[in-house]
Amino acid sequence: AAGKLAEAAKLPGFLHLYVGQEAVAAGVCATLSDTDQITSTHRGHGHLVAKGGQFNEMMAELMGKATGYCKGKGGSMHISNLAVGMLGANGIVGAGAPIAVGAAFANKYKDNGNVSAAFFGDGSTNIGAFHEAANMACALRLPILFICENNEYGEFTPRNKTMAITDIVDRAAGYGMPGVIVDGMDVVAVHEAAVEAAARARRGEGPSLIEAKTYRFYNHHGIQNLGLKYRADDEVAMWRERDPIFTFEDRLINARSATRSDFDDVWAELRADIAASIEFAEASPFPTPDQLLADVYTVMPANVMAATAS
Amino acid sequence: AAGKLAEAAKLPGFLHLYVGQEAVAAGVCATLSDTDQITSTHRGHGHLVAKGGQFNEMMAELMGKATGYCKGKGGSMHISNLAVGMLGANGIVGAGAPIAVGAAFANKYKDNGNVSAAFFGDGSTNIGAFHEAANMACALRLPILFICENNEYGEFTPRNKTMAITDIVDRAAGYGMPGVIVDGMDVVAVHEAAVEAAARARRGEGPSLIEAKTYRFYNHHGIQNLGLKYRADDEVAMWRERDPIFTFEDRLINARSATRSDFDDVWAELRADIAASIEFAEASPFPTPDQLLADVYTVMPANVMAATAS
Amino acid sequence: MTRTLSYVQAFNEAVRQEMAADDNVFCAGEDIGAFGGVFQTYAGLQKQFGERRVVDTPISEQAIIGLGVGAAVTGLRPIVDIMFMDFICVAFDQIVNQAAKLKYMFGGSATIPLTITTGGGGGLSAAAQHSQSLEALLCHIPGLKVVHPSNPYDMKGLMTACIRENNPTIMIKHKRLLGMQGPVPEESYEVPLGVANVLRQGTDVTVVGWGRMVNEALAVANKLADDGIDVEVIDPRTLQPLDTATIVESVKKTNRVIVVHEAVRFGGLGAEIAAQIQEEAFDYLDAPVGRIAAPFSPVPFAPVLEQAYLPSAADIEAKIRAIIARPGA
Amino acid sequence: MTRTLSYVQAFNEAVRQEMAADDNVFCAGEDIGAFGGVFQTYAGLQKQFGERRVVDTPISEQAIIGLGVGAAVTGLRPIVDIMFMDFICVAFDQIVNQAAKLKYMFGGSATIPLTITTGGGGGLSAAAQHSQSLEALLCHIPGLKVVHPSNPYDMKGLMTACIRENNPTIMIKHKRLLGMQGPVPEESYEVPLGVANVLRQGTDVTVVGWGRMVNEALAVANKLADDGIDVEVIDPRTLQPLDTATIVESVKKTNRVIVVHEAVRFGGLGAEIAAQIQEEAFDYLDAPVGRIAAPFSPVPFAPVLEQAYLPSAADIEAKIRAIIARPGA
Ligand SMILES: Cc1ncc(C[n+]2csc(CCOP(=O)(O)OP(=O)(O)O)c2C)c(N)n1
Ligand SMILES: Cc1ncc(C[n+]2csc(CCOP(=O)(O)OP(=O)(O)O)c2C)c(N)n1
Ligand SMILES: [Mg+2]
Ligand SMILES: [Mg+2]
Repeated sequence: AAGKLAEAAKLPGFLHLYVGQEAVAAGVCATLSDTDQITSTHRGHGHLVAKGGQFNEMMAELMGKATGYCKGKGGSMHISNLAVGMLGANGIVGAGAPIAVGAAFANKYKDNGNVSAAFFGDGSTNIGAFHEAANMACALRLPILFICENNEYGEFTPRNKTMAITDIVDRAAGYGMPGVIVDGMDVVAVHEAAVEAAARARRGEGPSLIEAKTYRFYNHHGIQNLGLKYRADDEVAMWRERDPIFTFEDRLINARSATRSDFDDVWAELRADIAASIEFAEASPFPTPDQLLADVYTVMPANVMAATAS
Repeated sequence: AAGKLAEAAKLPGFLHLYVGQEAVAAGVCATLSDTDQITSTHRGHGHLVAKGGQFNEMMAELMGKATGYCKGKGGSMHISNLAVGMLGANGIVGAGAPIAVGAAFANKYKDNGNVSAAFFGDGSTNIGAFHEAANMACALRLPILFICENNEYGEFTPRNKTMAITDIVDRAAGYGMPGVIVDGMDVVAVHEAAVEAAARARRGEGPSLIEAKTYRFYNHHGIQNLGLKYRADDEVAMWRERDPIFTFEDRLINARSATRSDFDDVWAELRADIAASIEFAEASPFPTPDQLLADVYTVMPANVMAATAS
Repeated sequence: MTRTLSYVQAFNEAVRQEMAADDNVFCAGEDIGAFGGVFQTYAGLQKQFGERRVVDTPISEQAIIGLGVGAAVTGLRPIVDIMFMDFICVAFDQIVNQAAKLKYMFGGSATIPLTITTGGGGGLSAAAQHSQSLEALLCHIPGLKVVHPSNPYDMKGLMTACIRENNPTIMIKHKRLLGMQGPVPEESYEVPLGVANVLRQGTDVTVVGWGRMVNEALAVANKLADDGIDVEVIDPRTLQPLDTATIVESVKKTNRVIVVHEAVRFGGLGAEIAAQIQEEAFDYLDAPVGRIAAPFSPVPFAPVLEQAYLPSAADIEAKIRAIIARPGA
Repeated sequence: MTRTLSYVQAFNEAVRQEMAADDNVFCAGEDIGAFGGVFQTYAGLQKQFGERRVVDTPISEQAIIGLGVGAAVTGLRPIVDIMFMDFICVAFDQIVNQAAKLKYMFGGSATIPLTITTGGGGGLSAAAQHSQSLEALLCHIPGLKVVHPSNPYDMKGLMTACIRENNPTIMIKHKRLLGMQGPVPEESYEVPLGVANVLRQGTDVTVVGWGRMVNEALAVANKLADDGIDVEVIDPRTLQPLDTATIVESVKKTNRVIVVHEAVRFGGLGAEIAAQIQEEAFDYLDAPVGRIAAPFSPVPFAPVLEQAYLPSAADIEAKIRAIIARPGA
């Protein structure tokens, strides 16, 4: 799965790229089924793909096409695919966590054995919605995983300016849930922690917090953003050294479980899929203006229509 | 100071009585000066009195009189007296803490050596505003005391239904501040902890969390409220045994630092003051309707007035 | 079989019947379980349906709405309670940016059968943070539906409709009407969303109002009948979607109209109603659309001030007499 | 000395000059310090005034507003930034129930010289949670003042007035106007709050608008002049308190009026303006007050849909031609 995520770097336009953090979404989602749910953030492509989203519909959505996952109405920041339990990227920092709590509540209510996972960044743990979600999940002992992707920055501001702690897991005890730190550049380490947390949740033992130490290779959004500097070159270089995909490949190769050419094939396939998805998206039609008022409600009330016609 | 607070039990009408928790406000405010600030909660009378508020203006406000601290516009839930640094009771759970953070910011900004203290209940620590305030205060290393009055209930719901932890101090580490538990029925214990936290804040070492274990003797609001039962009689009785005022009196008497008759005098004086304040309040005029639109703005804009006239 | 129930009992019965009929319906909120809610609107439900289906939550309005949104999008039919309407401000993002927009942002793939219940209105000396009427804020948000019953019958029927509705709805209970008694059928029924109720037929002037105010208006109308002033009184019941057609039809008959609400006048729902009436019945109007509402200030605590603040029957009567007196076109 | 500055530079200069003049003025918000703000509105201020006076905050909108309220009530003059207007929903309680009401609830003893700055408006394909125009929500709240400049000159003058104002103000920067160039005096000056600006005198019809829309209206007006249609264009600049007098005066002259805004039509500020106009100029109106606004849906992502969603110059021109064509009384 991790390999697949490399595609993020190829997306056009203004997007919050996931590149560098692929091991987190991949490691966590590998232990989730389509009937488990996740909520994502503004940085949602990686989570979507890891949860089983398809390139075609994703690429089409990013281009605002009618064939996209959201018919072009959501775009990057609201990309979702309920069919595989991806309850949406979210443009509001922290807002996904309470929704994941609701999904966890529904799973427990239906006793269906499913779990939900909320992905969020380090900076997001400073917002009230995160706090309320974490506490409520623990108070109600819900089957949920809180996955913090600590990439040390919120937009352009380093973590140490916005909190007096270094490790987000220090917050777990305040809610009464276990918390573990894992190397977010190591997909296996992330996966092992997620497997344990998911098993715990499915056993009815409640929420867990996993803090994955990771890094985003590109800018807050887009490749260059405003081109202003806020991270040291050697810091970026140091982390790029630890690229979660390439290091994982080397590891498998050294372990003789795969060969370089195996990966060459994966990459070739991947590039082909991506190229195909771009073709698909570009060939797809834009939504037509008559779709503007569709999907506001299940059925648009007649009097709303009337009041709407300018 | 603690003694004074006993008056709360004598207030008329629908009020969130502070009775039982007097040692907390008294113990904390005894180490604060008029230029230090506090923010309070819906349960604000005790905090006001402890911070130096007067019975007359308070009683008048509770009766909605023009001579009250808020000219009758605020009432119990918004009672305040900026002259002594009491920045207001608050009808919104958790909303006072961010305001106390702002006061602390101003104190640090002016480098005036003052500190602020935010009072809040156990249940309030589950709301986002508390979390954001605590984190911001720590991130900016502000001179502030977070005082949690843990009376084990939020309205009619016991703490164990709304959080998976027993001690609110477990949340302190998640923000990077020290936290201590004190016996909230022991005014001396509360005071000692507050003195240390205030000194720390004045030294520029940042926020502290003090959790005072306490109990409210009456109902969530009023004496009887709806009369519905949600606390065991023996639980209430057990706590009443530990009345912070009477136990403190006994202690001083046993220590020979005071005699029963000293306290009889205090109580007599107190009853007289309260009786006088009730007289003052009852004799005071109600605000006149022409005051309705005063104090919305420093100067009411002419066009607002115009648009307002029905 | 129809009996007399209070506004609160009518609410409670609607929830009880829908919970009995559909296991996907559950309730969550502060103090609603063991205690039955501070207004006792949820009284007895936890005893009957258990802690699984009637949940006491932490004081966490954002997470309460989020719980509802997440549970709704994954197949349940949540009823979540925000104790006082003023507190929707604390959860405003989850209501406005999440619950209301999720379906649209997802291209329609999500369905959010969520009901948010809350207590609004003034008149209890509860002051600035426990007395507001904020319906205008919610009605401005595409994706939400808003109801505000004025009597027990509408309460039960509208609440039933809200629970069965497949879009996010907000049920505003008026705190001053909680004890109001009225006839309520025992069997469950819906008062359809988006359909106004003409409480009184009249020919001289139309008064539009909701919640407690429309009851005041009706009393004034009945009183003025003795003076030969024939007032038509309309209760939209649902504020979003608004049944403009019924209002406009009435105005075309009476040629004069007044909107009354407890909310602040500037930017209140009365402004939208006035704007729509003059757009759709311009040539029928013999007088400007009148508005009676609260002045531009927070709700004061002192009873004397709050009485001066809230629109009264006297205000309604005076405005009716004034608009009738105005020479028409 | 007057030079050409951008809308962003005009904002920045106002803050810079007020900070230089008054040490009680400080700024706090997300990414505004070292980075200068995501729209660079605060660029260079931390370098000039230091970290004490230009503060990078955590992602905590409630605490950001609370920081401002608490610092204001204790004597400072805070400028706090909420990156996108959509995010006011996250801090809505602190804005609506705290900042706006504190003074009143305290019987006047508190003074809250707080300025909240935020970026509003659509047109960037930023979708439903980063494109809203929510001014109507704020204008309904007693205690707040709301400004929304349409050009660099007004931006500097209004921002200066906001910072010096002793009541909570909300400065809405339109995201699509950030790069707009215009003449701006170097010395500091105030554009008084509550005073509308007649951008163009006209006799046939009045168009009222603000932010980006009033610029569109002005362009249309100048174009229609060639066809002999003489349009008066009014920019209230301050949305609360609203300069109704200037608008009504204009309508009494032109007898026809259209309000245009980016916000959703239902419950938008255009409704209040329409309601007030028909109340105060009823006998002067030859046509219903017209409204041009967004339809009842969240803001869509796809550029084709967003273009269909946002009011356009074409919509304005069509509406003007239609209202002119309508036979008067
Ligand atoms: C409520 C809210 N505040 C601010 C923003 C603007 N914003 C978008 S992403 C972001 C930084 C989030 O940081 P973090 O949670 O660490 O996630 P990361 O971007 O590092 O993956 C901010 C401040 C927002 N979208 N929502
Ligand atoms: C945002 C918000 N939610 C709910 C309420 C209703 N309410 C008032 S007091 C209270 C309980 C607060 O519990 P706690 O913080 O423990 O304080 P205590 O009453 O025990 O002193 C609640 C839920 C409110 N005022 N504000
Ligand atoms: Mg981050
Ligand atoms: Mg408590």
